Amino acid sequence: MINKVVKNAQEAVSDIQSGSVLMLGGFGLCGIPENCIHAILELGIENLTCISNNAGVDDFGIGLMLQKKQVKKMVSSYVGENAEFERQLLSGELEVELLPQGTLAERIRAGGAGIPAFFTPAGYGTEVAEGKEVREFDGKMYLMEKWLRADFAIVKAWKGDTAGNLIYKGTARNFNPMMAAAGKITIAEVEELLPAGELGPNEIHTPGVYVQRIFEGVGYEKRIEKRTVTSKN
Amino acid sequence: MINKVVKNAQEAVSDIQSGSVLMLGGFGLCGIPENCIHAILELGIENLTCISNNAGVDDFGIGLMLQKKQVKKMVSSYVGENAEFERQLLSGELEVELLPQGTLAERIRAGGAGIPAFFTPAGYGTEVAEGKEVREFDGKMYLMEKWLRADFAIVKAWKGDTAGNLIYKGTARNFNPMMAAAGKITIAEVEELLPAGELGPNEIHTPGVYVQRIFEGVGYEKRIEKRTVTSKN
Amino acid sequence: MALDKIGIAKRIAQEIKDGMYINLGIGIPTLVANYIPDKLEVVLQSENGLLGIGRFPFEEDVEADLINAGKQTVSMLPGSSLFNSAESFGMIRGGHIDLTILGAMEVSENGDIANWKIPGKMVKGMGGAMDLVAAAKNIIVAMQHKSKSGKSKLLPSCTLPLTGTKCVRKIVTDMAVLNVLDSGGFQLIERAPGVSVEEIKEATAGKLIVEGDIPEMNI
Amino acid sequence: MALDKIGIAKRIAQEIKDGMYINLGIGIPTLVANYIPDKLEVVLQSENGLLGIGRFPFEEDVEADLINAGKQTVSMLPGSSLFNSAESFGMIRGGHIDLTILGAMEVSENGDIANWKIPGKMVKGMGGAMDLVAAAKNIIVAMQHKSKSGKSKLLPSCTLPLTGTKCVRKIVTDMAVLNVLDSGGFQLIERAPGVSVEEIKEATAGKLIVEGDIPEMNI
Repeated sequence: MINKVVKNAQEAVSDIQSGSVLMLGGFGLCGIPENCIHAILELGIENLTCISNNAGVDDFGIGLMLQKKQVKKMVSSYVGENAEFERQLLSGELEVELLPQGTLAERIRAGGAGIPAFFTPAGYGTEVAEGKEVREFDGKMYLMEKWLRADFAIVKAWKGDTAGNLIYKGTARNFNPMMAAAGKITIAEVEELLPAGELGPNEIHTPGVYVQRIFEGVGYEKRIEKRTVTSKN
Repeated sequence: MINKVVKNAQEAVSDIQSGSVLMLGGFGLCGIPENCIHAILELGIENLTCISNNAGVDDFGIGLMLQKKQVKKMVSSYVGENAEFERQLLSGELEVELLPQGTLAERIRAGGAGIPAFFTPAGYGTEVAEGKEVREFDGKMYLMEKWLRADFAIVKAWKGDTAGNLIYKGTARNFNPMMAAAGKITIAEVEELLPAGELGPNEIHTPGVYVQRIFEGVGYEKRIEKRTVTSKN
Repeated sequence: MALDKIGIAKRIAQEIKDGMYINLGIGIPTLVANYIPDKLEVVLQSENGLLGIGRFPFEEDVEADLINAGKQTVSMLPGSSLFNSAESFGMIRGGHIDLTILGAMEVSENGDIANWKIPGKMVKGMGGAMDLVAAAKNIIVAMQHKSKSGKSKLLPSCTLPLTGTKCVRKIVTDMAVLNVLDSGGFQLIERAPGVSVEEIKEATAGKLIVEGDIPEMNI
Repeated sequence: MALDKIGIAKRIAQEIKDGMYINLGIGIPTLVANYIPDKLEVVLQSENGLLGIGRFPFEEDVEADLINAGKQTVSMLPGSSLFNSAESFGMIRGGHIDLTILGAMEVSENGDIANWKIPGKMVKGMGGAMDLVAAAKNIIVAMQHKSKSGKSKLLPSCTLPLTGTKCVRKIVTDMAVLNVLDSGGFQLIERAPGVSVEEIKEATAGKLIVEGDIPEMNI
């Protein structure tokens, strides 16, 4: 099996250039590629376009890249919970393109699957429709949306193998599988890296063909945004 | 959890009417809903449109429905290996629409996912493109293809639970998951039916929301079309 | 007396039927889960990739990798399933979710909804709301009848940027339950306990349709 | 002497590079797998949902639920993965497969390919061939240089219904290896052992480009 292993996050992200288009997996802070984000902070690159459902919080996730002014443009569905983001946006330092979450997910899926455009009802009749082709099918109105692809897709999985196969955990799956397929170069960081053959072929969420580089991450914080619990009795 | 269990194939297919549009999972004879096909043979219905990658063989799978003259039209990507099919087609009794396999898979996926149309390069410049809208994206030519949906989607899985969650085995997965999402009524037959909670949530291929009826099938033959083996030394 | 948030949630819970798959938005809609009768089997979907949302976890079971769309830690139930965001919105867009309950800033008498953006204020984004309202078979809005400044939120047409058009079927407010008619207009169905039809008329800027006696809600 | 099928397969195996993901069509292409040098790590994709096709299984390991696209029973390898047909063709359409090797009835000098339908004969269907030729980055055709009736299969333009347009990059026949040039024409690269340029010219109806000495294949 083709071996995709690199040493660590530093090696994995080393050739990302200023001006690159990145996809970063995760929903909120759940399932984000923590190791790669920290390595990108050290790279001194800027003018990045980041396609990610959210923009992290002030001091974690993509929020850290915003603090370092590495991001020129965010493509997201929801960017609350981030004061620095708001400051940069209002000051004009940061550009943001907001998309319906399902449209974002499907555009990325289309990018990986070689579908240049598709029709969705989401956003019809709203400002999201501005400049987009509108068409009726079976009596309902739809917008044409185009694929999204990236120079680098950076994803986080639970388990991975040396062939690049990935299994995600819980709701940390979210955007990661579609992004893995939509990157020219896809970098996967995993909590546990196993020899090829240790993952059940029937349980793999992302087949290794989509992954160019894989490494076992270290020191996962996995910060929780809203810890809600049920107290016993 | 919502309970989707029905007693058997007879109960599951009892309300399928003549003239219905059916999707039937499987690739070749691998992963086909054997129990439901046999139950449909007993229904005495006809004029069915069957969307299925293949049309079975003379004496197994959809081939049996063809023998009974229950099928008006097949929508498939490959229909070899079936003499009765050929006879009915040449005599004009049977209509067939041939589609590229990936286009078939994606049209079904689109049907389940609420995407009325999408663009694919497959078939551009061929007779498959006749009557279809052609458009250029990034210098390459694509065809617009529309979703496929069915009155009844009939799928076969390995394991299932009472909530309708499904896990397929090996390459018997093929078209089954997309079809499960594209039926107004989806019927799943499984080799092993378990209580809800017995399948790992992270390993489920088809979430139960897509399945309206589920039952444990009996007497699976799982016929092999081409038994190829490696002899030991 | 107008309902509080819990009252609105309780009234909406009465709309839920056995066997429904439901997506609950953030805020009042999330509260609805607490008042679904035990005898009903329903499944809650979280658009970040979970079908079968359970209660909040016990402290020792909290998992960072298991959250709902409001980013709260949750648990799973026997029969829960996990999937990616494209599958999740395929489920939504494909009409597999029976009921969507969400909040709104404004609803128009033809069923338009505005709930994501106020010009001049920081925009956080629409999240999954546009997908949900464009696709769900049945959309119930949970909101206050009037804004904090006392303006009606049930309007002839929305003044804020839209989230979706002609999609809201029912509205439950602190004052009333109303159907949005296909032909246009808010049809008054029920009054909150002690709230008069006159008060509701006054609080409704859009076309209000009142036919016959309007019963009080039974909560 | 013209190559037999095994010879064609052996010559095509020389085109395979380390790290490639490859889809092999039915017929001669399937034979190629037997001649890939052991030192190369490549992965074979089967469009019915398997990445990492292993050898045919031992008799006692035969599983009806594990077949390749030619419906033959196969085995898996350490690192294999399984997926559905939409994912499989997403993989193909999205350009994730590096090399596609398939058979043809005709190839034109601009790279068009016809391999699925003969008017007047029973049509079995295109299967995955149209998706593969529309999307693969690199397409090699394995075929006989002439049909059984002695007609050239390398033509100015195809006479049979097309499978795809301007997509074939290389052709390996029993007589020769040829590149299909972007500007049009079959560029002769190698001759089968003992086959002369004259014989190849005679067997090629389309524009044949011969520059300098044409070496014999080294199989």
